[in-house]
Amino acid sequence: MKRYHLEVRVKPRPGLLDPQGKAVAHALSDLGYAGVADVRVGKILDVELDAPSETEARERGEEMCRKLLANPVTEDFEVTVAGILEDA
Amino acid sequence: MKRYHLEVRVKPRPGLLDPQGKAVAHALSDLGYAGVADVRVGKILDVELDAPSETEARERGEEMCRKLLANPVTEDFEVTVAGILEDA
Amino acid sequence: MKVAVITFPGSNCDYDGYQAFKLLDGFEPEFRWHRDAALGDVDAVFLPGGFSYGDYLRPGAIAHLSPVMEAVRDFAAGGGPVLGVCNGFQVLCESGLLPGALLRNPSLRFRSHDVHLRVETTRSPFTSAYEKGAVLRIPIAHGDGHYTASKEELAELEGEDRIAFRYCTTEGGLAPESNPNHSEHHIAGILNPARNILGMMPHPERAVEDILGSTDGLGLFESLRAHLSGTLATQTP
Amino acid sequence: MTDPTTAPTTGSTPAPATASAPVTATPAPRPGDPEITAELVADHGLSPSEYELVLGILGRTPTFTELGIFSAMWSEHCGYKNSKRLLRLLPTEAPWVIQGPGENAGVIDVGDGLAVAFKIESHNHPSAVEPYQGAATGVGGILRDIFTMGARPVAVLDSLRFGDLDSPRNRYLFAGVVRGVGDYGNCVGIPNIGGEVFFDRAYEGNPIVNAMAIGLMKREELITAEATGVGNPMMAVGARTGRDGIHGATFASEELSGDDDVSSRPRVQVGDPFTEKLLLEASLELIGSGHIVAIQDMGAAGLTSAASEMAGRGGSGVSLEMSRIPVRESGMTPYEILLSESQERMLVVAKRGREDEVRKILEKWELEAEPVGEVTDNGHFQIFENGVLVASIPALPLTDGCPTYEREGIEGDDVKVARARDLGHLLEPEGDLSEAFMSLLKSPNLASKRWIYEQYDTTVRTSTVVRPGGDAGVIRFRGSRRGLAATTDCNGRYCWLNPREGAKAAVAEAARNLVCSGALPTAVTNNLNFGNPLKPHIYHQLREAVLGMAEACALFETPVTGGNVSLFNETDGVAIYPTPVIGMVGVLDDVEAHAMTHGFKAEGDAILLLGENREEMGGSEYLYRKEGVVAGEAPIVDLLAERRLQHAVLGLIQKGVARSAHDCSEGGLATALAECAVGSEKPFGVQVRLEDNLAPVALFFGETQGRVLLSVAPEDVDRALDMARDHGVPAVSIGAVGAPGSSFSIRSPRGHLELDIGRVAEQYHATLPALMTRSNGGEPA
Ligand SMILES: Nc1ncnc2c1ncn2[C@@H]1O[C@H](COP(=O)(O)OP(=O)(O)O)[C@@H](O)[C@H]1O
Ligand SMILES: [Mg+2]
Repeated sequence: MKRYHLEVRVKPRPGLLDPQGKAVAHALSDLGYAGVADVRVGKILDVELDAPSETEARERGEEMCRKLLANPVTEDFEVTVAGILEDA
Repeated sequence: MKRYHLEVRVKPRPGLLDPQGKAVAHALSDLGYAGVADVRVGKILDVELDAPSETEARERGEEMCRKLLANPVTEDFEVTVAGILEDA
Repeated sequence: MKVAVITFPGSNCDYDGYQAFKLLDGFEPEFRWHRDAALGDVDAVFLPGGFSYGDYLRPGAIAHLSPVMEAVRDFAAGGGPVLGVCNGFQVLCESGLLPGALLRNPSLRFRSHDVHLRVETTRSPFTSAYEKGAVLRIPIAHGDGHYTASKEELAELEGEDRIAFRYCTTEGGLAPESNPNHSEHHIAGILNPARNILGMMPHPERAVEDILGSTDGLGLFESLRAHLSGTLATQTP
Repeated sequence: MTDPTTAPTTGSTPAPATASAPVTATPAPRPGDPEITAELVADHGLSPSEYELVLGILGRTPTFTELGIFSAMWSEHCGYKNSKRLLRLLPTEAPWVIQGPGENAGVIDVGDGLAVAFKIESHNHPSAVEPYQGAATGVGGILRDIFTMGARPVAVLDSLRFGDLDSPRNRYLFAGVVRGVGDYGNCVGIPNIGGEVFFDRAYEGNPIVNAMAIGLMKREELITAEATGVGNPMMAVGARTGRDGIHGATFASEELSGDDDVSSRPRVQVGDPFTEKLLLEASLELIGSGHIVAIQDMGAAGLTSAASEMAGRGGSGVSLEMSRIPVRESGMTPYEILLSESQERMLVVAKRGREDEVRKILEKWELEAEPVGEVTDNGHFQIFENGVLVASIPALPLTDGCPTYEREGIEGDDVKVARARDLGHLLEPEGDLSEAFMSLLKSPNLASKRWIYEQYDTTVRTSTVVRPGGDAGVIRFRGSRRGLAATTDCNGRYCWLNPREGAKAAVAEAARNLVCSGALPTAVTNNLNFGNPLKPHIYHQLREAVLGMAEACALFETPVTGGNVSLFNETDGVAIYPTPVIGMVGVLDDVEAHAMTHGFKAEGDAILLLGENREEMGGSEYLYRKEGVVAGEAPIVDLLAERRLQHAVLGLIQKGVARSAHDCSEGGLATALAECAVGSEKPFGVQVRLEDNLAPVALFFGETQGRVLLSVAPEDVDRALDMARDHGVPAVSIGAVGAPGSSFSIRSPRGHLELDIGRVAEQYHATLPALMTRSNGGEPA
C-alpha cells in the first residue's frame, strides 16, 4: 500500500451557464485586464488515498467521481496522480 | 499576441480548516472507500488570456491571483500554462 | 396517513415540514434519520429543505448517498408519493429520481423573498386541489435554484405535462424579472414520469398560515391528503 | 427538534483523563519554551503592574504557558479592563430578568412558562481581515452563546457599519460580510429578522460587524456554565482544535515553528455552519438528557476562557490534559491548544460516569466528545501535558482578578468645533425640494436594505411574523399567543457629536421600533464599539455613552442583560465613531392581533404624526450628503416625551386603531413617509400637508427624534388623536394615503415636494443594488 495524492478536477460542462466564471471575467476586465477572453470556474480536490498501485488509485478516484465528486449532468472530471506521498 | 489557456489552482492554505474537504472525506469513507486519508477542496479556473508571450501570460495570471482570484488571507495559488489556443 | 419527514445532517426545514403536515387533520408526520435503511409503514415521504451536509461539494450530492435514500427510491418505485422541497428537490435531482440539476443562482447570491408561482398542471397527487393557472405566493430561500436540463429532457417535461410550477408575475405572466434564478423554462417544480415525485424550490410549508403571510401552500398538502385518502380534492384557488 | 432513531456506536470507556497535582506543585517549564523576559511580557499585552499582580498570584515566575493564559484572560476582550467599572452603571435588574450579565447570554421571562436568551457580539477585527469568514464566525459564536444556555436559536440580527461605498475595498468588505452573515445563518437554519447598516467614512478601515442572536426555551430548560461536582469529567465536544486565531504575538514564532512555515500560518478562523448545526442539535439534546452539569462555547481565548470561567463561576478547580484534546494538526503545544480559537467547539462538564451516554449523543450527530479533564476541589486551573504539570493558576484571580481601570476622559477638541458649527445656511432653500429628496434617496443609508436581507433566509422555522424591512422583526412562539420583536439601533454620528445624547437616542429609537411593531420593550443587550480607551477623548465617549444608555434604559424599564465591548477600533490613530449598538427585545402578548408593520394599508386612510417637529439638522444624513461633514448639535432626546409617545403608540396598536406605524429616523419625515408608501406590494400615493412654519429642509429632512407616523381608518381619526393627547402626546392628522401609483406630495407653508411615487419607489429600491453592481475590486467566486 502506498499513499497517493490524486488531483481531481471537476469542471462545468462546456455550454453550461457558468455565472461564477462570467463574474470573474467581468471583475478582471474591471480591474483593467484587457486580454481576458473567457473564464470558467471548477473545483479541484486533493485526495490522499491509500492504494496498492497507481493505476488502482486512479481508478478508484474515477469511481469516486462517478459516484459523488462530479455531477454527470453538469460536470466533467479528470483524475491525475499528482504524487506518491509515502508508504501507508 | 497569442491566446493562452491558463489553469489557475486556488487551494485553502494548509492548516486552515477546510470544512468542505472534511465533509467529502467523511462521505467517501461512508461510501466504503477505506483508504481516503484526506481531502481538500479548492477552485480551478480556466482562464483564456491574450498575451504576447507565455511568460507574460503566466505573470499576468499570477498578478490576477494576487489581486482577485485568490484570497491572500486564506488561499494559495498556482498558475500553469495549460495550452496555447490560437493567435489572437 | 403517515408521512416520513427525512432528516439529513444539516436539514433545517424538517421541523417546518412536520408542523405543516400537523396542521392538516389526517396526517401523522414522523421523523426518519438519514441512516435509517427502512422507512417503515408510511404513506408519503417529505424531503425537507436545508443544507444537508452543509451543501458541501454540491447541494444534495452527499445526502443522496444516505442509506435512507435507498428506501425512498424503493418507496417511490412502488408508486408512493415523494415531495422534495428546496434541498429536497436538489437531493432528488442528484439521485436521478428527477431529471436535470440545480445550479448556482446566476446572481451568485442567495435569494430569499416571496415569489409567484403558476400552477401548470393539476394532474398530480400534489396539485389536484389547485386550479390550473392559479397564481400562488410562496417564499423561496436558496442559493442554488437555477434549474437546468438537457434539451430533450426539457422537451419531455413540457410534452408530458410534468412541469408543476413556473415562476411568474403577480398576474401569472412569464417575465425575466419574475424568474428569480433564471431557471430554464421558468421551472420552479417538476414531476417524474410516473407523477408521484415532485421536486420544487419554493417552500409551500412556509405558506400555510395567515400569520406567515400566505396560505397558498396549503393546496399541496390538501392535494396529497385527498390523493392518499382516495377522495377528490376540493378545489382551492 | 427531530427525534431521529439511530443505533449509535458505543465508544470505548475512557482511561482516567488527567493527573492531578497539589496546588503547591510548581509547573515545569517545557523544553523549547521561550524565557520569560520583560519584552515577552509586554508582547503579551501585560503592563508591568499587571505582571506584578501575576507574580503575586502565582508567588513565582509564570511558565510560558501560564503567561499565555494570563495574557488571554486579562486581555480587554476577556477581562473588560477598561470598561468593567463603567458597565456597573447600567441597570440590570427587573422582575422579568432571569439571567443578567455574566453568563453566555442574558435570559428574560416572556410569559407562558417561556424564556428568551439573547445577546450581541462583535467580530469587527476578524471581518476587517477576512470579511466573509469574520462575519460568518461572528454569527457562529453568538449562536453558540445562545444554545449553551439551553435555548434553541430562533432569530439573528446583524448590525453593520462600513466606510462609504464609493471605494471598492468597502464594497468588498460589505459584500463579503453580508455573504458571511447570510451563509452561516442560512445554513444553520436561523431566520434573520433585522439589523441595520450604516455607511460613513468614519468606519473606513474599521468595519463594524455585530451579530445578535435570540433563543427560546422553557424556563426550566435554562442551564448555566458553572463547573461543579468534584470528579466530574470535562469533555471537549465538536470540531477539532487547530492553530486558528491563536492569540498572537510574534515572539512565539520560533517556539511555534513546527512542521510548517510560520509566515504562512493562517490566523483566520474558518466557520463550518454544518458542524454548528449538528453541535446545536447535539447540545440541546445533551442539556435535555440530564447527563451534563454545564456547557460553554470555546470562544475568544478558546479552551482557556471556557475552562477557567466555568471553574471561576463554579468556585471549583479544573485540570486538563492536553494530550487528550482532539487536534487537527500535529505538534501543537499546550500554549497553542489553550489559546486556539478554532470554531464550533464546546466544553462540557458531564456527570461522572455518564461519559458514554454523552458520547452516544454526540456520535448520533456525527460529532466527537473526548474527556479532557475534570473538575477538582483545589480551586486551581491546572494544565498537564502527558501527565506533566505545565500550568497551575488559582482560577478565581485568573477570571475575576483582572485589574480594572478608570481612566481620564476629556472631550476632544475636534468635536467641540464640529458641534459649534453654524448650520443656518443649510436651511436656506425653500420652495420645491423634490429633487433634493430624490438625491437624498441615493444615500445607501436611507435607501432600501433589501439587497442585504434578501440574502438572508428570513422565513425558515415558519415563525417569522414580520420580516426585515420595517421597524423591528417579529417572531411568534409556537403553542403560545405571544411573540417577540427585536431590533438593533445606533447612530454613530449623533454619538460622536454627543455621546450621551447619542446613546439615549439609540435606546429610544430601539424602543420606538419595537413599539411600532406592537411590542412592549423588555430588555437590552449592547455592543460598545469604540476606539482606544487609553486616549482621554475616547474614554470620555465611552463613559458618556454608558451614562446615556444607563439613563435611558432605566427610564424605559429595559434592563441590560448582557453585551459585548469592542475597543481599539482605530486605523492610523483615527477612531471610528463611538458606536454603542443597542439590541432590544420586546414582548407581544398577542402576536396575531398586535404585530404591526410600517407599510400603508389602504387608500383613503388618514396619516397621523405623533410627536413634535423641530429645526434640527445636526448630524443628519442630509448634511453629510450635501457637505460631506458631520456637525452641529445631535438631535435632542426628551426621554419622558419618548415614553409618553411610546405608550400612546402601543395603546393605539393594541386597541386596533392603528393600521400601520412607523418610526421617523434617518432622512427625516419625508423618508419615513416614503417608506410607509412603498412598504406594501404596490406603492401608495401620499398627500400630506404640514402646518409647521419651519424651514422646509428641517421639516422634511431633519432628524428630530420622538416622532411616529401612523395610519388609521378615516372614521378613527378623532378617536386616535384623542387617545394620543390623553397620553400628553402632540398629535395631528397630516394627510391621507393616496391611490396606488399616484403622487407623493408633501406641502408646508414654506416648501413642498411632489414626485411620482413610482419614481420614488424605483430610486429607493435601486440605490443599493446600483452601488453594488460596480466592481468591488476583489470578491471572486
Ligand atoms: N444588515 C441588515 N440585516 C438585516 N436587516 C437589515 C439590515 N440592515 C437593514 N435591515 C432592515 O432594513 C430595514 C430598514 O433599516 P433601517 O433603515 O435601519 O430602519 P430603521 O431606521 O427604521 O431602524 C429594517 O427592517 C432593518 O431590519
Ligand atoms: Mg434604525
